Amino acid sequence: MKNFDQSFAHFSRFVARRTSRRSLLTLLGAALVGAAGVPLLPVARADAKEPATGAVDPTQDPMRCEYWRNCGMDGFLCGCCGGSSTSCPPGTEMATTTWIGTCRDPADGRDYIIAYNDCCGKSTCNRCMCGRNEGDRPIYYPAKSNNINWCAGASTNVYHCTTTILLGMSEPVP
Amino acid sequence: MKNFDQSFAHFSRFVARRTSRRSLLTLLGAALVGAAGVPLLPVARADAKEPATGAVDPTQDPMRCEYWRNCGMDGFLCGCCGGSSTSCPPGTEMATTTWIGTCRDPADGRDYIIAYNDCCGKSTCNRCMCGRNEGDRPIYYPAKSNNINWCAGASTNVYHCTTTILLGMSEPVP
Amino acid sequence: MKGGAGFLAVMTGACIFAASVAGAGESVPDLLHRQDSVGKVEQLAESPGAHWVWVLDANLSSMPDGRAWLFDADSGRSMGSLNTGYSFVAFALPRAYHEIYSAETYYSRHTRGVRTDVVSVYDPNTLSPRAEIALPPKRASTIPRLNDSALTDDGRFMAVFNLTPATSLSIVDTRTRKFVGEIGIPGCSLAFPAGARTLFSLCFNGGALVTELNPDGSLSSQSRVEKLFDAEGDFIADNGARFGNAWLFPSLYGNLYPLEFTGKTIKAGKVWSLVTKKERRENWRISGYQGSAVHVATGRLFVLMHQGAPDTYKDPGTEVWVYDIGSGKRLWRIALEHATVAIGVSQDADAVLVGLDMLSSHLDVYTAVDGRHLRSIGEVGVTPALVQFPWQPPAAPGK
Amino acid sequence: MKGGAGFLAVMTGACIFAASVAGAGESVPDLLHRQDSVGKVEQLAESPGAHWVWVLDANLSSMPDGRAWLFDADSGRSMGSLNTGYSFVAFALPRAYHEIYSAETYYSRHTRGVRTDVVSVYDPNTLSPRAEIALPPKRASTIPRLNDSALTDDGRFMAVFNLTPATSLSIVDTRTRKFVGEIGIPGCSLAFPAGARTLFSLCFNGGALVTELNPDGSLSSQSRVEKLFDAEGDFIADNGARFGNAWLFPSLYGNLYPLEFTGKTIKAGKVWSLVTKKERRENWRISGYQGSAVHVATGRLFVLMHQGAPDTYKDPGTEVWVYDIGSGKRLWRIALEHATVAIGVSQDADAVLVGLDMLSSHLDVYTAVDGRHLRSIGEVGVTPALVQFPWQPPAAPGK
Repeated sequence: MKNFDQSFAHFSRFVARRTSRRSLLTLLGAALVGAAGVPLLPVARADAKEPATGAVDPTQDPMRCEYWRNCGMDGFLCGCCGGSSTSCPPGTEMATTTWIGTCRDPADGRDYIIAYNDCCGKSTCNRCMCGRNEGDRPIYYPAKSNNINWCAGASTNVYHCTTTILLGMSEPVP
Repeated sequence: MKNFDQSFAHFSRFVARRTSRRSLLTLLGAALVGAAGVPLLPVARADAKEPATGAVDPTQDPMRCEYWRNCGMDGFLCGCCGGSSTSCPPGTEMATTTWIGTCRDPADGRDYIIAYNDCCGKSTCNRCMCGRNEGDRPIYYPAKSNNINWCAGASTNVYHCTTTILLGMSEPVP
Repeated sequence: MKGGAGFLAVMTGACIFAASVAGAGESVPDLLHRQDSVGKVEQLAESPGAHWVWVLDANLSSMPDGRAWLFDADSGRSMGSLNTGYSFVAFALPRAYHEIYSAETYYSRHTRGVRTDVVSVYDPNTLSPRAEIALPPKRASTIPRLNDSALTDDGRFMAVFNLTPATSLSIVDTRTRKFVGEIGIPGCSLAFPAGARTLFSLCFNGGALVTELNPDGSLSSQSRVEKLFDAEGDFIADNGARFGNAWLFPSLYGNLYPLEFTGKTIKAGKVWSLVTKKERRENWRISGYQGSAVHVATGRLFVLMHQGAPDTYKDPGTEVWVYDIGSGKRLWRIALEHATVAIGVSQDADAVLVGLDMLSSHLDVYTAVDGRHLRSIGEVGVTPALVQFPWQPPAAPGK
Repeated sequence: MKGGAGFLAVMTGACIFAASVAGAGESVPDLLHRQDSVGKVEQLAESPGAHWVWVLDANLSSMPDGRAWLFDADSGRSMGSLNTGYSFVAFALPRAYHEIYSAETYYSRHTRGVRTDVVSVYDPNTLSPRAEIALPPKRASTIPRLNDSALTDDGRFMAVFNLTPATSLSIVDTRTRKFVGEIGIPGCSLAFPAGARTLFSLCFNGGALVTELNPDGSLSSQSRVEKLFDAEGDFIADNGARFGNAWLFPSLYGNLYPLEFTGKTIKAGKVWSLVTKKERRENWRISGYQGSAVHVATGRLFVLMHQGAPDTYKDPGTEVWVYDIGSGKRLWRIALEHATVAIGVSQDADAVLVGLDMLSSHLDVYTAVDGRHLRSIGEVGVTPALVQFPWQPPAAPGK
């Protein structure tokens, strides 16, 4: 409980380490105005089976806060809640609106766009709290703010945990 | 939080230090079968203003777990929740059914019957947890069991905190 | 980014390809090579693993938000959770585990307003509600005890213990999804399955009340059996372990009381001691909220123990003592990793013993055969107090 | 004691006299000498104390169970609590404190089922619900910020910030107890009172959107004001402190941005620095969820500070720096007892400063005049994040 409580010191939704890549966000924002429904891409699904602990480099272990995709994470890792870093736990629903960060994968040195889709519909997971508070902006700047429960975009706003969905490669920094 | 969590190690409703005085309980039980409503006695009301901390003997400080009336306490002291040792916090309701213990007041060396009336209708107070687990019996012996939420006898079974109502002097031990 | 509401949210998925192309500098195949789908939700395997275990959390600091967590004791991973309302206690799990039954209480304003009691029926694969059966708003609110509810051995009828403070059982037909009726059990509490449509409740006077249901779940008959145990002196725990046609209850002073049910009634089996005279003098004591478990196939009883005065009989345990039920012989003692309020044993041949520390929120996993500590799983709830293994072996022939 | 349901419960009160007499061995007068009444429930004084303070707890580990605790900062005693549903943020408190308004979200099954958003109207003396006003189920779920809701200066209309993720305000008439309507605030968020029936919201582009209501609460007019602050560089906090006809917002790099409202619009006041160049180099930084407060009568501004990189601008504060608003001069620095996420100042002449430590759940009380630590109150919630003083002095003449 002590660790758990301390983790709340940084509980402040949706942080991103590098937020200088605004042009893509702008583009996405512009492209998606008015979009609705749950778009599902017919691409390869991420493996839901993840190691409980990694003896490997922590930046490559999806169960750890240090995982490279978690650069913009602020919440409970779904991999510790019955889901995985890319899937929601049974009985929850993945929010379709989200805050997006750009994270560098040390394995290939490239930057990727990560969407921090919340899983919604069950009470807070309370396991594997992971907060990185870099690049955060106040609530009045929602696209960059880690203070919002993005289950607002789901059919329920009950927040459970957060995934790290790799959307694609980021463009180079201008 | 640490102290709070540890307090739950002994969270197990309604203990009593001395439960050998069964004859009076039996009498009360027999006398009150079928009683209903909220009986209010026109006797002196207890003072709701209590010291936040006692420099005095802790057995005489209603804000402390060591208070003599708390010998059968297992719950949150209402004096820490907006009430007092004999009154419920604003907006709650005092349960009319209760587990009863017999406590000795060191000040006069006499034994008194204490009713541990729960205050009901708001979520757990979570302040001043006080558990004394002596004389407890399993659930199948409710009159002596500290494992029951006695808000069962109120209009809501939402448990908030527990008072120590002095009902009167106990008869001598047979 | 220059106005309007669109900047607020990014719909993930559909448009990323166009966006990525616009990003330039990388080829499309590269981009597609690493890309996740959006909206994936896990489901569990059709059949539970033998070492899956539910951890039941009444959440005593925020009782409207009860939860249960499913863990795989082998990998240490969480499989998912259920939210179970105010003053949650435990599930009733059918042997086939095709459904999960949960007696729950809700308030329309979480801590006030209209109270609604239900049996929620959950899908064990999707961990979603499948049905809801209305109950009279009377279910007992107690410190968690597994037998606040029970399924009859035929798997069809669920009994929910009520305390208003008058005691009764609400009977629910899990097949028709209907509340059948309420059966008074005056002077008695809890519900222990004891036959196809028979349950018994423990009574304050040391007896038991046997309740038999008709095939439609209505009351067929009730009978009281007196003097099964001493409710005043060497009283038995209000939690025990099932072994065939008996429930085994450890007692305050370290004896084991088997309550055996045959046909429509119940009788006291031979009482035997869990402790030596020396151990009794040394105050070795029963422990916890769920202080015993049986591994049925090997006929072994696991009892949670610690040293302390009689009044500490619910304090956390420090050891598990293992017995051969047939001979009453103690086989070995297991030292526990954490102060343990609940133990459980899986029913497979390669069984695990689990112990739950409510204080530090740990689930400890041991081999049942030699008590070797395998792993500890952390963050298993706010005030987790009970465990339930969903997997059960097929019923033995002739049962 | 020998059967029946009567043994289960003891009705306290009415029959104790007979029982006591039966007890014998003591005279009746002795018995009556010490006896409490049953059923007493406290009420609070008609008017709040100047040092009463609400601690608002979103209960982030069990969000359906939000709470608020009222403390007397002088005695350190709790006065009572309110239960405030899922994802609670803060109250809207009228100057007269004749009622408490609370925007709340409920689910029929606590974490699932039908969502209901309401403004609960509480009686500040009995801490009981007095009325409930239905809202569209859209209210924002955010990390607590006081201005997720607001009352207009005339005390009549409450604005509730919605985020779906499109942003809007739900307007509620507290007098008629009716939801008046929803007003879009695209690109902008939160609600700050700025006149009798005027509110403004902060916008992502560094501007503000001013919303003026008609006397019936419907939308009268909206206007955008651009370039009030730099939303990208030296951005202002999303929490500020009211001082007369201005809201004061500290910024990332330690400047103070006054947003002044006059009539129907808003303008940027003179920006001044909270830190010296040396302090800025030493990374002295704004802090917390509620990082500033004003003592109106003396014109003093209290700002929560700590040392850290820009990204730590919401980390807990270690000091409070006190300024004279008129001159912009720093008067003194106060070292805090605990890591503090929220500060507040009472509005009386003998004012207290309070600081809230979410982690260890402490409310620390200091004198506002010299920052002397008076006391620390423990166990003030699960994840308490904001404070509100209910007492306000009468409005100044001419306002």
